[in-house]
Amino acid sequence: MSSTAEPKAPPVNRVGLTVKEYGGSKSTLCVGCGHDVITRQITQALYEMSIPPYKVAKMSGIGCSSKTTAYFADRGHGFNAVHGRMPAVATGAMMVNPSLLAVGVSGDGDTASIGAGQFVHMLRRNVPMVYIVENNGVYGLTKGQFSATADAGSKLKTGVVNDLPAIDLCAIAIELGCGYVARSFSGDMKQLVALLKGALAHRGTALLDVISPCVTFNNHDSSTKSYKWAKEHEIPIQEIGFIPFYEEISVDYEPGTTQDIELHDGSHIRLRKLRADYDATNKAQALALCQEAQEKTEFLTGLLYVEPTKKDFLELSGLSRDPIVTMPETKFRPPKKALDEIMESLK
Amino acid sequence: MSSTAEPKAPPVNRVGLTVKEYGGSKSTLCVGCGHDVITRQITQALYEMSIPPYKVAKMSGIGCSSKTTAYFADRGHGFNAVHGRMPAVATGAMMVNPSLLAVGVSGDGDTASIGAGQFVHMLRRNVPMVYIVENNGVYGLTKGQFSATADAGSKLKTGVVNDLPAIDLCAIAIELGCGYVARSFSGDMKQLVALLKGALAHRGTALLDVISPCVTFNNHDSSTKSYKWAKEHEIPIQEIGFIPFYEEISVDYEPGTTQDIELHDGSHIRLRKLRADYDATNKAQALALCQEAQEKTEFLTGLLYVEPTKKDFLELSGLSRDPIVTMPETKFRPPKKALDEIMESLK
Amino acid sequence: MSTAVLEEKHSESPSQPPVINDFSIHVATANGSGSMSSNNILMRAIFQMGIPVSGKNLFPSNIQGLPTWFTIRASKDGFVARRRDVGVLICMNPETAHEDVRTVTPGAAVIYEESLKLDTLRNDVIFYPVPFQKLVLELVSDGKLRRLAVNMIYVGVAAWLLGIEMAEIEKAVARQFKSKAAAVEINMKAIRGGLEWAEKNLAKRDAFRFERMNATAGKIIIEGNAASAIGCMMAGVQFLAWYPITPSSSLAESLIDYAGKYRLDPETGAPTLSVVQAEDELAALGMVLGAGWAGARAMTTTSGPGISLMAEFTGLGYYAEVPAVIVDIQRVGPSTGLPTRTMQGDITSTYNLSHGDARHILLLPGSVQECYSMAMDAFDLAERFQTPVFLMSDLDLGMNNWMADPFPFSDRPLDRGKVLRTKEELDAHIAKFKEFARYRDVDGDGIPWRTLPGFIDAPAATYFTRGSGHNERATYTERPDDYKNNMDRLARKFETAKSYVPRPAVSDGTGARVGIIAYGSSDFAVEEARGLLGRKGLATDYLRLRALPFTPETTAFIAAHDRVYVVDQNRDGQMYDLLRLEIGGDTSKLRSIRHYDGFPLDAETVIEGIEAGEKN
Amino acid sequence: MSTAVLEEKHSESPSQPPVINDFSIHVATANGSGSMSSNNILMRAIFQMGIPVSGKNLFPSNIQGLPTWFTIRASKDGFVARRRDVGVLICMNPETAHEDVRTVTPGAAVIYEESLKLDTLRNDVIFYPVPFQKLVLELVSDGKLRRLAVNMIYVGVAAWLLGIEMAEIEKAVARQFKSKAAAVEINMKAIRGGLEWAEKNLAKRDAFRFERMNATAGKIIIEGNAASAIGCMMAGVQFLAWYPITPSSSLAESLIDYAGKYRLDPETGAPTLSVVQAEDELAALGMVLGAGWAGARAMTTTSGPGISLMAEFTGLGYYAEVPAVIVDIQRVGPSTGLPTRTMQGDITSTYNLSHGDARHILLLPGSVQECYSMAMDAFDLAERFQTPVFLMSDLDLGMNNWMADPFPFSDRPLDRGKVLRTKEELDAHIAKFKEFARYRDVDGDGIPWRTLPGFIDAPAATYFTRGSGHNERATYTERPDDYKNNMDRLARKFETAKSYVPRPAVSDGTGARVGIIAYGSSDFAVEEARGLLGRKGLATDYLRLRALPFTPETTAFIAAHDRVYVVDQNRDGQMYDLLRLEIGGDTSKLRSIRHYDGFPLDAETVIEGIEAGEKN
Ligand SMILES: Cc1ncc(C[n+]2csc(CCOP(=O)(O)OP(=O)(O)O)c2C)c(N)n1
Ligand SMILES: Cc1ncc(C[n+]2csc(CCOP(=O)(O)OP(=O)(O)O)c2C)c(N)n1
Ligand code: SF4
Ligand code: SF4
Ligand SMILES: [Mg+2]
Ligand SMILES: [Mg+2]
Repeated sequence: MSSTAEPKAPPVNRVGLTVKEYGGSKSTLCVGCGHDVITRQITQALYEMSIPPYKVAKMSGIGCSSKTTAYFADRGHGFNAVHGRMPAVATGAMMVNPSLLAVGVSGDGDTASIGAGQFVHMLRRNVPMVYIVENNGVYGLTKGQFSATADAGSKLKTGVVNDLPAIDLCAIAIELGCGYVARSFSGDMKQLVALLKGALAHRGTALLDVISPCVTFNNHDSSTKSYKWAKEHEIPIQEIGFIPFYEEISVDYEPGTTQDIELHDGSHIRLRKLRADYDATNKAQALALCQEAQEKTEFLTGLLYVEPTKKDFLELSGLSRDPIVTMPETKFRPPKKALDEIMESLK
Repeated sequence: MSSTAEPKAPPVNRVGLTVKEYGGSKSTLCVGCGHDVITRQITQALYEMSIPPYKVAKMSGIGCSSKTTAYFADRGHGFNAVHGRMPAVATGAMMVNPSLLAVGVSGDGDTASIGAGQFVHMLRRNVPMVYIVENNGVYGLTKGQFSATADAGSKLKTGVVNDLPAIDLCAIAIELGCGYVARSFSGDMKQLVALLKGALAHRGTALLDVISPCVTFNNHDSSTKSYKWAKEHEIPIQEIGFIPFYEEISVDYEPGTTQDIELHDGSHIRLRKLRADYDATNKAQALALCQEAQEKTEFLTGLLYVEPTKKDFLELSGLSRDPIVTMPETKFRPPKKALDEIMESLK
Repeated sequence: MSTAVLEEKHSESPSQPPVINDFSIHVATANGSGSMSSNNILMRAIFQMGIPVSGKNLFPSNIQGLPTWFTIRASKDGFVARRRDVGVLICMNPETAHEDVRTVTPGAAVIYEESLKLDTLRNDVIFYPVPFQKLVLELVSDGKLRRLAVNMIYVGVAAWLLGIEMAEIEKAVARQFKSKAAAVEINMKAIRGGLEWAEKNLAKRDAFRFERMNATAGKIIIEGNAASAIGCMMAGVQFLAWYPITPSSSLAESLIDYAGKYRLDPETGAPTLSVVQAEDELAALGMVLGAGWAGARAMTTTSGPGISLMAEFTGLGYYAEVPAVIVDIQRVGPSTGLPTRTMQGDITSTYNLSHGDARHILLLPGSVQECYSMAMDAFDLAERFQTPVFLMSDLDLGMNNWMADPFPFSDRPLDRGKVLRTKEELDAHIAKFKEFARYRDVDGDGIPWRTLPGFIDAPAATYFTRGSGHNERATYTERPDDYKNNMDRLARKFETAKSYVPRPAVSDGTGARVGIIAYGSSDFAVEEARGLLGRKGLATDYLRLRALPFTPETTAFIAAHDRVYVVDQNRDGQMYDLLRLEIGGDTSKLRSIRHYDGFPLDAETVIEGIEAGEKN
Repeated sequence: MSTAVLEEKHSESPSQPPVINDFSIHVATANGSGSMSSNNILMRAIFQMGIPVSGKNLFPSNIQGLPTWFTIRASKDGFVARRRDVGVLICMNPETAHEDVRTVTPGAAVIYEESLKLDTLRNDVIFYPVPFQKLVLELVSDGKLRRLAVNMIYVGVAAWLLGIEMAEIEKAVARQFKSKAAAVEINMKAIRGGLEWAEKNLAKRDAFRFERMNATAGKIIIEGNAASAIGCMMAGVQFLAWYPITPSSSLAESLIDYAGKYRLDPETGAPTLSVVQAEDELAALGMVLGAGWAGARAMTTTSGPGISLMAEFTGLGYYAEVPAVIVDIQRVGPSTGLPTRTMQGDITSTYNLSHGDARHILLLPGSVQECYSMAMDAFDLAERFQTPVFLMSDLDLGMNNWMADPFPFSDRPLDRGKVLRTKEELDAHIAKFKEFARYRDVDGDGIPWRTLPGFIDAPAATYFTRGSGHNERATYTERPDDYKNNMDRLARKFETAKSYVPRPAVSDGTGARVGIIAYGSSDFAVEEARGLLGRKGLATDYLRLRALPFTPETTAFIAAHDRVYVVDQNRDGQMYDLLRLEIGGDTSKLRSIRHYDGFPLDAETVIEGIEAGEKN
């Protein structure tokens, strides 16, 4: 389509929309906040994947990060839940209308602190949704206290030091069998947009733990969640390519150095290994990698683990993909005869 | 002492108490419930460790398992909290009185379902306590619904099948850096009592995930949490010996086949390996082991991971071991001078 | 034939006047001992003889070995409330035997295991020692089955003693064991054994017995939770999230059972009810709000502790205006309290659930019929008012056995509320009101219109749902006027609800000066109390509340009487307080009767309360 | 010398009567622009001139870039409530400039950035255009510092315009920047620059100015949260568990700061306050209960959403009887609501927090002094009554700047309640009462005795704490009488609390027929309203509630007046309702005044409410 567009007219995607039409309201975050960068990548990915915006269900909790669902795809509905409890709300919505595409945005406090319990159970259920953690190691909206992903020993501007170990959300997710686990950095836009596209094409929970510096409260030099630190320490484990289902895929790649993963919708993820013989489909390797990274405090980014064929919560629950909310009343309202039968049995 | 005791008199331990004096009120659980067996081992371990019972703080949530803290050591205080929230209560108690020895008993529903969030944060903080999960894969007290540790595919008597994967509490604990992680079976009393003693001597959170069959709701043949299944499938990875700090320890053991771990109080745990070159002090190996066991649905028991030198939450918080609750008022009530100083600064 | 035998024996019995079809049988056992089937068989058989019955199970909060009592009340006049006096006691639990005997009414019949030697305890009751253990050894060869079979023996003894027809017992047994031949046979053998032994060895000396009547034809026996489950299913519930808790689990579980049979897509065979066993109640309500927001009829069911955990999400549902049905099967609180005892203790906290200013619609079923019908009402109200609606049942209503007429089918169209489902509906709305503004009160009733995610492919259709400040267009705001306008509209919406909620059930116009106001499971005891008071010459009018907010009938009723007694099954007189706030002005004619010991309310308590009040 | 200059200029100013030391300055900026220091300096300087001031920060729920307003109210009579009319407006935020100008009172002085060209908007106010951007370029070389420095320029301009003494401004600057020479210098340079430019280029034409007086000598300026933090520290709090939430975080954070200095063990240097940043509020209260059970003075601090999450644990604390102090810095609810706006919206839900029958002690501080003193009371009450006690502050009180006398040191001995700490105490207790029974009311006041885990090495010392049914000996029970007795004792205990909680502050005996009842931060507006009403000839008596449960003074006060206006900062008239329930009988003399737009209450609202009421 885009080829046939007027020279002057802005390019449109396969559903005839411009990238602008995937935008949202104006951000009220601090200038330079990592979250705004991620918002742009989400917008871009939705556009490039030609997702009908009205099918997008934007889910979030409470926090600066959670606010960002208002800043993209305002042609889709959004639900800003209570703090730390977005997974439950998303689960309910997707179980009655799987035709929605749930894009969840949360923060490290919203997910790892108050939200740890729901996070664990969302992963265990493999609820179909993209779950993005905009991870800055602090509670931005409440003015910069440490969250549960702050690294041990890291220091606030106020001098307060965090003594507790960080929760590694990716490791937890892999352990709980999540089928798409990635770590990225808001500064690495190319990688991030590729990972987002893969996540949008994945069926089941796709977790993206994205380091997203808080410029106001946690971007100083003694911080391990600052732009500076992340830029200096990021080690991508792969170069990530995404080939949508509607595109030809070239078969010419060297199996040794490149891994090709087909997703349930026929899209492919191409991983050019930067780490010799790391197999992103091997759970044990993935766990070991996280473990190693924790010990060496390495900042490894990329698609840490992928298992595209896992059943999602709908399949596990034996539900059809035909949304319950759009069924005709006749299908969910039993006839008189059903009631009579029951009454008979109670006489 | 016990040697000097009258021939007829029952033996006493180093604090002059008989095992009876570590008992509690009569159990109201079902005849044959695994939990009652564990209660007996806890009683035995407390006795053999010569722990002054009045120093024992028995913590629990809600469930058949959580009731059992009333069935041992009634010379110690007990706190039966609300469902799934025992870790928080224990944390508060231990942070103000570390001279207590917290023995927590929970269930798989209490810990892995409603309690997942607090469980994660207790582990992250390394709260000094023994945390025992009496794991039967179901909610016993509410009549046998599946919990989050029920294995995928397991079936209730009613025919209901569990489609979701089980949460592996030990793997989560190891991932979160818990310093003492063991899995056992209420039917394996010798192993269990040894693991309990080690846990009582450990400083920091000691997790014991003990398979404890629910004879009323989950002990049938299609259950993977039944006595039969556990007996048939248990594979101990070590033979476990415990040498209390006050006993001579023999140095004659072959390093290759046996691992000796010294705990902070000077006690030792002797692990005679039944699995060649498994190093229980190696986190990566421990994680890999859990992973392997999950894949093969093997029931591996023993001390999966131990790291006796980890700082507990008190040290991490910079608190002294001198209990805040027993300090004289003069130490926690500031003098007039302090207030005046503050008032000056506000003028 | 046993009844024949009975006749003669009775002729021998002493002079005390016979008590026919109007007494309670109290069976004391230990839980997990399998006595439940025996008790059901007894109750069923009496019911099949055409005699009105109700069955109450008083069970402990554990699974096996602790004392349990099952009370079967037969009442020719159809009274079903708990009754303090016990006519027939069946003593199977050594642990409680002595206290059980002490508490029965003089003249009661006491059937007990011989070896317990209870007959020395009192001389004003009639003892029937039975060698249950010996008998079961003779009657049942298979040792494993004896623990259960022993309970069948007392069925036989009771049948003989009270004149329960064996034919009906056989029917009941067949029904109980779904006519599994083997089970039926061995149990019938035990029952017959008991009966025959009693015929040979006992002489009827008490006054209690049953005689066939015709008051139960066509009726059903059901627990309130099952009734609510049926109501939810018939209402077309599409999503259930729940977390197990006594006494509400059985509601979720029977809904799941029924749905497994009656809620499968005729074409695909796929379930049309989506069920999630949540990790806790907090998550359960979160899921329900997600499903309700997405357009489903969504519900959860819980009890007090769950209600407490739902406080924050309930506030979100109220303020963001998302439909949800929450069933509270009330038990004794606060905290864990007594999980297996009944109470109406959550009224105040639920009515105001959430921090900040919030008010919720509460439905107050007073019978199993209403557990069924109000479950349906709840979904209509939740969708109509786009807010959480609470169905306030309790353990007595929910878990005990009640007789009722078969539930009527409702072909009333579902009220799905103000939803714009299609582009056409949206365009029409915009044509009429210029734009779609999620929180604008275009109709003047405080209820705005809503759209559903993923339904309409049009920019104008979407809005952003949030628990923080929002204006009519659902955009973020901190403006004082926006906030106030929105809160005032919510108050207006609550006003509108008054003309939609179930009206109270009023029986007045008798010219009585004394009124009674009660709700929920108190109805049975209150009706019985009114009857007895009437006979004592104290006429009373009665208003049974069926919902909050209150409706004008209630204020009118209070105005029309000199003294109005408000019956609460809680310590703090929770409904009494809400009523005082409702009528305002002079509240002194309202008086509070409170029952809160965990047992179901009985008529005596109501009578004592009113008589005490009428004295002063 | 600048003031001299001022004098002449003033002589030129038009005839309107001068307004001295009695007007509000309204500074409109964007948050995160660093205007806070400038506003503090202004407020401090005026304060140091001996003029009573208060400062209110109206900020958005984000971190940077959205509109913020800071209001400094100077009042020679010491009134500190919010005031609707604005005397001086400093317009630094283009986004809101137009609306800001529109809302000021006629005759107001408006300082604004020249380029905004606001002077065309109105002709009934006096405009002072200032080229802030130009000036800052000249005055500050370092570009990075300009964003902040520009705010200092308006300090200088205001100083000239209103006659704020430079000497005091210098003091305030030194204080603000903890005399960091560099910072002090560059900021003073900007201020002087502003002042000098104004002297040269502006002519004073408005009526507002400051003149030194002597009403603030020895006084402090403090936020309520800091005051409560000091109170908690002085009360010897030993355990704090908290989860960050606006507007309560600053209480925890300043407590942590102060404790870091004043709560270290003199010998070991170890902290004597143990602090845990919990994973959420549910866990926070759980930890507090654990610590309270272990014998510590334990607290948490939160706001509405946290209160909702604490419902279940609060019920446990009430029923298992564990001391806990819970501070609720109320914000606008329900749900997330308006996190940075003020309200008294949690009264009903907190008073009844938890399912089942529960009632809690609420303390209602009405000033920063009481934020301090009641924090101390809270711990005494919590330990005396072995129950959760709530300190109900709000955002206005907690986060705004208030003038006060220095807080008095309290050498009142701590009330640690009925605790048996030693073997000796236990033996004495047993000698006196035969045994130690945890939940027995041996003293008749409903308050039982308790022991602490690990304190006494004696079997008789221990008991089992549980939220399920327990008898006097703390053993599990499901007996109706045990449950009822225990609940009745808890009610008795709550009765006893009435003679321990802070009494209301009453000013009456004037013979006025009209009474006012208010609580918390409403006090400032009510006192001002009474003054104004008085001048209009309407005399009022006033009772300020300081705690729940109510005490006899309150009923007496209501009885003594014809009409009593109850002021609530919430929609539902929450305290009005509790009062109606308290007095019972005829409640018609109580009338409700409700303010709930998120702004602090102002005197006009109270006056309008009363005048409206008095008309009918
Ligand atoms: C129940 C509850 N507790 C506390 C808060 C206050 N609060 C709002 S956002 C937030 C933390 C946000 O941190 P994070 O999720 O990391 O988001 P960020 O602002 O860092 O992007 C907290 C504690 C709340 N809104 N609700
Ligand atoms: C908030 C709350 N929700 C639900 C319950 C009901 N409940 C009591 S115990 C229990 C589960 C117990 O399961 P588990 O922890 O595995 O213990 P078990 O009985 O199997 O030993 C539940 C759901 C409760 N007491 N509180
Ligand atoms: S405070 Fe931090 S996280 Fe929040 S918007 Fe600002 S930079 Fe982003
Ligand atoms: S129900 Fe199961 S878990 Fe509970 S006591 Fe009985 S056997 Fe044990
Ligand atoms: Mg964050
Ligand atoms: Mg269990």
